[in-house]
Amino acid sequence: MIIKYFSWVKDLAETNEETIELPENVKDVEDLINFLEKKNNKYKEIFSKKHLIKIAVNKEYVNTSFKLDKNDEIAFFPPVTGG
Amino acid sequence: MIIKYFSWVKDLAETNEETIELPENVKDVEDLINFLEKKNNKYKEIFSKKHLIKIAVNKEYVNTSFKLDKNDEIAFFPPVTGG
Amino acid sequence: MNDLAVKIKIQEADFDTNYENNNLIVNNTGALVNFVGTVRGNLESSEKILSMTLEHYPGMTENEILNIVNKAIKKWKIEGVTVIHRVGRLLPGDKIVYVGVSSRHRQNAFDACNFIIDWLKTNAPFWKSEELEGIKNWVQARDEDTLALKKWNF
Amino acid sequence: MNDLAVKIKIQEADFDTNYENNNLIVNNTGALVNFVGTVRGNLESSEKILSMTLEHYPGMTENEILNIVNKAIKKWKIEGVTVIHRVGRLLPGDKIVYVGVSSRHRQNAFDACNFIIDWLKTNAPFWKSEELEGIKNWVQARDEDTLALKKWNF
Repeated sequence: MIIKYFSWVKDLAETNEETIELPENVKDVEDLINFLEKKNNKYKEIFSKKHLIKIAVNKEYVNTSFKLDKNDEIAFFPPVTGG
Repeated sequence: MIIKYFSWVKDLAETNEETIELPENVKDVEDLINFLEKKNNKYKEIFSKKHLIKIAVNKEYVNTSFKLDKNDEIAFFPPVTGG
Repeated sequence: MNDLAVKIKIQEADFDTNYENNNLIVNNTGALVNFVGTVRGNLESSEKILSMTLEHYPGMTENEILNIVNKAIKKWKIEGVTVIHRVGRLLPGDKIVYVGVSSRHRQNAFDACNFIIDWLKTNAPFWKSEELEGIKNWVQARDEDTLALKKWNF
Repeated sequence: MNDLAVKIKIQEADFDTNYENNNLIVNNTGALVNFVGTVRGNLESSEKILSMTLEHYPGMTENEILNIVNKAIKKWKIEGVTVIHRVGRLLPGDKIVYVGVSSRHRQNAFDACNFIIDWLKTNAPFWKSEELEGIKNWVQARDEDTLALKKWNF
């Protein structure tokens, strides 16, 4: 699974993209967030601002109950500021 | 007094501008219309569509009770269609 | 309102919206909305329009547009306004009118631009005549344009 | 809706509103409204902005803008839509975004253009960072932009 980060979420993640092996017990976005938070403190900091974090899977907005597939591309980013 | 006509009012008036001597008894726009209607049938035709005719004195919209001065420029025209 | 720039032009020549827009983009603008009206190629009835001729009342036109712009300036915080209206003979596809409004806030720019064109359509002394195949018609004013004013609290 | 022309571009280069407008003026258009957003020269706090950098999520950006444009097409009768959004480093006064909508009826063009920019501001994945004197800040999303959506019945 590819994980992408943008804007200040990218700064906190210290990367704009990483590839992870999706563990068996990670079924949805919520599970993935819990998995990442356990892995490293930097994710804890990102998801402590969870009410601000937007999620997209395969380039469409989703919410935390969205079911994941190992080939998905997921992205975490803050509210958008274009226009 | 200068009288100007535009659009199809100009076609009915058969001129775009004329100068008339304002008679003593013509005090306001209403009086002027009555005076013109008596003068010539073409004005009767114009003012038979009175609900459509817009009036400007010295380049500002006015209504029929507007008081006239002999040096005024008055204009009669249909609803505008620019833009 | 000191720095507000107002430009009103009645002209036969075409205009360049990019050039006019660039003149409206001042240091703090942020948002720019413009309306461009063009000559349609045919009527709802599918009759073909060959040309459109615009006449106006010189002097009164500029006064009326300035009155309208002043109303908009009192109602919304805006940074600049440009109104250009063409007169003379135009062909289908030709631009007729440009209304550009710049503001720090986009909704002000949208509303002021919308307001100015609605009022211009019913108050500025311009008259269109259309040349169809063989005939010349004065264009009738549309109730739709008078109704459009109802959304503004004036 | 067969003849409807939709153009969406994400690019570093500047755009020419006159050129884009001309492409939207088709035979029966009549009305064209466009919004242009630009980089402000300073903040409300009067801090000077030296530059603005825009990043985006390639692929998702185009999808989202197309979703928004499709909503507008369902809601209003329009003839053409062009959305151009710049990315990369921009300077104060530079144009950022162009939304152009053409229609037979001006109110449709105003509403659709206003709707598209409101939704783009809250849904299209772009992020601005501002370079002030010595510091680089990610621009915060504004509640005002979320509130702006409330006027649309979606």
